[in-house]
Amino acid sequence: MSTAAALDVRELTFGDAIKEAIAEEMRRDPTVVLMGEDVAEAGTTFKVLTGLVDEFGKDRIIDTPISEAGFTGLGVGAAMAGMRPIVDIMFGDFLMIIMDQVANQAAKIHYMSGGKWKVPMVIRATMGATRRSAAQHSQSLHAWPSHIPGLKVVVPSTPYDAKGLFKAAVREDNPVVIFEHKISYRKVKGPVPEDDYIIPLGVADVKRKGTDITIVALSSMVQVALGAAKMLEEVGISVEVVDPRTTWPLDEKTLVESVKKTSRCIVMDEGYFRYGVTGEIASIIQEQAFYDLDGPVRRMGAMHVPIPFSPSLEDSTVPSERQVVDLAREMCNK
Amino acid sequence: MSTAAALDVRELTFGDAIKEAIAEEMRRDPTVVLMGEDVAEAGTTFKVLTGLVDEFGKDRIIDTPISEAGFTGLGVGAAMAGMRPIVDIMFGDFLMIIMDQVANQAAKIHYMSGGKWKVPMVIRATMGATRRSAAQHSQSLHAWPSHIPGLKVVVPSTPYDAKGLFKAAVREDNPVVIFEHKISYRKVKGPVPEDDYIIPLGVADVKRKGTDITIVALSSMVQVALGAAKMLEEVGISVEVVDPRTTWPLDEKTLVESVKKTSRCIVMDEGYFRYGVTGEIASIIQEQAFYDLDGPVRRMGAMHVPIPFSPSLEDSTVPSERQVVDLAREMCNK
Amino acid sequence: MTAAKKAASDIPTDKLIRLYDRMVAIRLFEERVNDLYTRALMPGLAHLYIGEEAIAVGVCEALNRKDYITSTHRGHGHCLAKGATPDLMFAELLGKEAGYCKGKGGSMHIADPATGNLGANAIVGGSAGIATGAAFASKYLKTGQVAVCFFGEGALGQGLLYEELNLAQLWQLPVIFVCENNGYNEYTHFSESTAGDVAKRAEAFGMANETADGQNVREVFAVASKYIERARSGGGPAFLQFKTYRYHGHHVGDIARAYYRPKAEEQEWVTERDPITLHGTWLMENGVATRAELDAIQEKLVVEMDAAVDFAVDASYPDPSKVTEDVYA
Amino acid sequence: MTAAKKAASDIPTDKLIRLYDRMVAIRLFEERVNDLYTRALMPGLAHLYIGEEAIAVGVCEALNRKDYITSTHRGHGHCLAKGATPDLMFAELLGKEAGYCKGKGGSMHIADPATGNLGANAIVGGSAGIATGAAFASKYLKTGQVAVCFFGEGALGQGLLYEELNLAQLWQLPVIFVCENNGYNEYTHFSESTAGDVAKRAEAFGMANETADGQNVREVFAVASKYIERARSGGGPAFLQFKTYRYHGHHVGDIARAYYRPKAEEQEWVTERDPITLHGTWLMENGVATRAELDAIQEKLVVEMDAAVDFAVDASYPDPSKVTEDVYA
Ligand SMILES: Cc1ncc(C[n+]2csc(CCOP(=O)(O)OP(=O)(O)O)c2C)c(N)n1
Ligand SMILES: Cc1ncc(C[n+]2csc(CCOP(=O)(O)OP(=O)(O)O)c2C)c(N)n1
Ligand SMILES: [Mg+2]
Ligand SMILES: [Mg+2]
Repeated sequence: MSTAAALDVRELTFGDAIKEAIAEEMRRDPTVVLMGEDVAEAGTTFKVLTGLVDEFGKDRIIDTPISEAGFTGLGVGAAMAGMRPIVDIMFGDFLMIIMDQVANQAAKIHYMSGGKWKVPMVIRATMGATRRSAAQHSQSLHAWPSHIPGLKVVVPSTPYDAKGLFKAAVREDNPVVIFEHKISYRKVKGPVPEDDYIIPLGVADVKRKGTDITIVALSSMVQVALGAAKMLEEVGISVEVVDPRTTWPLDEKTLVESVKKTSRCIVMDEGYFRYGVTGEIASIIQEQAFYDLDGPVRRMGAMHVPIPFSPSLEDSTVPSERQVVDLAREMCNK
Repeated sequence: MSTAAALDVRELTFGDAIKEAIAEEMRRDPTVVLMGEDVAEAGTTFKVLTGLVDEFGKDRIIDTPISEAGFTGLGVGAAMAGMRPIVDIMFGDFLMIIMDQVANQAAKIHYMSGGKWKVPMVIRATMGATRRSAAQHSQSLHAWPSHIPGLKVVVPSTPYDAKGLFKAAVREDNPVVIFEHKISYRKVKGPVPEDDYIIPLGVADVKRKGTDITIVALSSMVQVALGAAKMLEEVGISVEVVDPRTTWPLDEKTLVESVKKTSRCIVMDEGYFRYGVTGEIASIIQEQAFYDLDGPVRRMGAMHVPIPFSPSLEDSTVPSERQVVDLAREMCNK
Repeated sequence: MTAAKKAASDIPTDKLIRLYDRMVAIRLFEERVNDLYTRALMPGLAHLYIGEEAIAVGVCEALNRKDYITSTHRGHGHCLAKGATPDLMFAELLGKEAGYCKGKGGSMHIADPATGNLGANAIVGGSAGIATGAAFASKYLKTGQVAVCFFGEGALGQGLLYEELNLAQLWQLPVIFVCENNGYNEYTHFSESTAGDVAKRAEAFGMANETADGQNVREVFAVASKYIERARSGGGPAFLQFKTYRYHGHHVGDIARAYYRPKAEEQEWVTERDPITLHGTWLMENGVATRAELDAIQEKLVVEMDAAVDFAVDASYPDPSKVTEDVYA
Repeated sequence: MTAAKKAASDIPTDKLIRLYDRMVAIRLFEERVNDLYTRALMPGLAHLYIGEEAIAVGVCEALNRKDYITSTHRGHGHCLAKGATPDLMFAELLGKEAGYCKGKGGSMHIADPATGNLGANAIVGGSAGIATGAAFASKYLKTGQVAVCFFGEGALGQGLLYEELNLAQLWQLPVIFVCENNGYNEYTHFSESTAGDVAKRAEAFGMANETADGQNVREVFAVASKYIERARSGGGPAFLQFKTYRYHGHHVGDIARAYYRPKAEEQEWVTERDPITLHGTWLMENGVATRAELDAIQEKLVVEMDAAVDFAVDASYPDPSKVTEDVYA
């Protein structure tokens, strides 16, 4: 089980854990500011940051015009000039508007300048479907920044991880894109220590120990994998759930060791299935654990369609516990 | 060998094959226009379209302001309203500026409208490094659009394929992103029939038959693979080179059958190595040919760094024939 | 302004009545959306157009059926004003197979080729290029169609809009940019997000522009007619700003609004500036219609809207197998 | 204008000489770039600043060393004017380890924290946000630094610029947007890409702006000084347009230019409007310097530039193993 569950501490929602991480880092470092649309009095559209403006004021929790590229680019310059800005991209779908500033500018400046300039900034974006928000407000686009050298990409799945990883991201001297799963904001609760802890980027976490099959799951899929693991236990299949927590840097070693032990692997993610993160992770595992594999590494991702509005259509686009159970049983012939 | 080499026809450069495809489609269909920066009298920065404006005039070969997002969005609307625009994105790196119009708009409009609106447009972009153009003018970003449902993505490697695939793209009722390898424009020559032929999107081509190992190579990497294949022949390794030609739709069947036959596979591409197209293709192959594989599917891609300017650094970022030879020999123990 | 007032006084009677009829239709439609949403029958988000009806109606009544529009997240009014039927609209809002987009688009993506509706858009400012491109096609194909791009003042924050203003003016395209300035970008007053004077955003590109009262449907119609005909006859694009107000929250769930706008402000617009009340009163004062006639319009529409709601509620959801259809043409 | 002329006449002698010195330095540097490139010693592309020297020099001489600039693909002049040394510049252009960016950036990406150079940028308009952000940090951290964003008029086509103009004006940031209008976007005259009057692009956001002669270094210096001090003292941002001309091709390879601009036009600018000749003549006519003194400056710089070229040519390329360094801090 996750490092946190061990400790016995108060429970926070995923959203409150992120708010606490931001508040702690802003208290610690006066150069940290957060900017985005309706982040101040409104506390973001998701009400995740409610109250922060009261403590830090409008000079540090900054409402912006609807100019995602504009304030992201501004964040890059501010980061180069001595600050640690956090830019808030309400819906991850809007990353498409800011990719030049993120991937052509922020990601490359340190390298292009021969290591002279640094861009210590955090781009926080959301991900996740099933909110009936349709094709332009439901995507999980973490595969894109994961493809770009110079960026680090965080996909937390639990409140404990969210706080520790977010704090690490703020202290990073590199641009970090963090994807927050919208539905987890309120739905996922978990133990979160009140003290100041950091989870280094690039360290996977075994969310559940098991012996028969490894499920590598990211972000929202960790909960699905854990749910499926319970059901599979009843049919005698022991599942190990491994959460990379960051797609880059990627903790290949932990993933590969788990698979070498269980000999079976499913990689699951909520991003579009094709040319997404499961392809990279599954390839790495078969490259490094091929001779220990009992069969091919299998993958599950969002159905390769634009995300539909109608409830009768949308739910089927995201991998379900049922589907995981069926696939795992097939792979274990049980 | 490729379908074309069989025929005995005049040779064209990769660039001229594309120009011919565009000219033929513009003659055939008056609703086809091409717009971009310096495409008219200048014939593009790469001088690939020289002369087209003389035949079609400035109303159909249209110089635009430096507004990639602006004229791409305009292209989407024009496509919906009865035209077949081709938008020209000088350097593929600039795709980062237009992704919202390509991936949130063009890609989703048909689906979001329940199939009522169509977006028949072509986005032509370039790719490829080793031109000493540094980090913002050398990228190969085809992995991004390949991840987005609703788009088709073309990565031609020969003049013959370029003409046939481009013509097919113009006739498509869906948005198609075609990546043209800059260095191939002049460097790669090959037979191109003068007649009006189409290569359907989604059909791979076996560029070279072989029995010991399959190299799945895209775009610029096809030439590298073929070069390596010659060298490997000398050490008694028979290489089959398979070119998917389009990343989406993807001709899984041809790829998998080749690997089932040879039992070994390398997937190579000029895009960034991590979370790129090789991950998806390698995963598919190990999923479908696992029990025929002699060892893990191996991959080669651009080094995972921003592309450096200095010649002494840049060349090493792209896979070379030498590296392919070494890897293939290791895999075949020869 | 006076020119517009003058033109407004020349509007024929049947059109004056129709302007009223269409505004009431939108109002009744949106009231039912609010009801369906609060009864948890409507999934997703609902951004109501109540209070802004005069803009969609005044502009779309100046367009032909074949002319194009692009709409926004707050798009129900635009779609209805351009000719969409309430039953298929409600069906789409509820995610039903019978809806305009087979349930795949929902509230923020209503699209309908039959009425020239290129689609509502959930990306703020995201349709500026689409509208400009439709105008480009109209000019290239010589079809005489005009395209209208509706957007809220929040879209002034999106760089794409300026690229399109430049292209439209440079190439003299028949596109009208209609800025619906309701004073707020979600929960932020537009003065906190917008530097300078909005009209100057158009002058930056030498584009014809006019600012008018978005609560006066006759003025909107007169101003829109003037620039639409100008565009149709090759006079080039225009930028129109209409001052307006949304009575409800940014979306239905936005109830406690006091922290970003005063209740008194809301009250004033609702009581003093309501476009339907204002136009109704004008119709009666000018002897164009009697209270009874206006009530009759309302009753007719209530029946139509209730029937449309019933149709949508009874309609069936798309079969899950439909999820993979329509990805590619 | 007259205000600027007046201010220009108050420039102290040593500054007047320095303006000349810096322009000649850039001219000599670029002539050597042209030579290195045509001798195939320089990889990639070379966009020469020759003809536009007065802008970089006039503006940067009005800045402090700690002030920030962002530059463009045509950036050698900006970098030198802000204080970069020619030897490390040439070394970078040739892809040598000793270069400003260890050979990783090249001609289009010279950056140097020591002189406040946030970096040249190969994305047209791509640095508008970076400059605005540096100004944001300066205001937030109360460091008193001003940021200058250099860009060609082609960047007026990029939407990002307008988002930054709005943010800069809205938040009153100490950033100066310097539009170098040399009349061409690559091979297209800017009138074919730009609707309306450039100065109005700034007025759209209520931003202070001025248009001046980019070939008169004293005027550039005077205008720049005025708005830089204004920004430094909390007066907010400004947009300055300087009319200028590039003598050579868009890049060194662009030889046959007749199809996009007349030879006579080039000739006129070179002979009638050369910023170095004009300022040199003025210095002599006003008794500030003699021909001999100006020649001495030239000779001193020739020696410095030739030594810098030798340094760069002799410098070694980075070891291939360095390719994986500096990806992450
Ligand atoms: C690019 C983008 N950024 C942010 C959002 C989230 N969002 C939806 S509506 C809205 C406010 C829009 O304000 P305005 O344009 O004035 O339209 P109004 O809601 O007032 O009608 C925002 C920020 C979005 N949909 N797209
Ligand atoms: C976003 C983007 N689009 C296109 C290009 C290719 N390009 C490089 S320079 C240039 C022309 C720029 O013109 P201008 O801004 O006036 O600068 P000038 O070259 O005249 O100094 C273009 C189109 C680019 N680098 N970036
Ligand atoms: Mg608004
Ligand atoms: Mg220029």
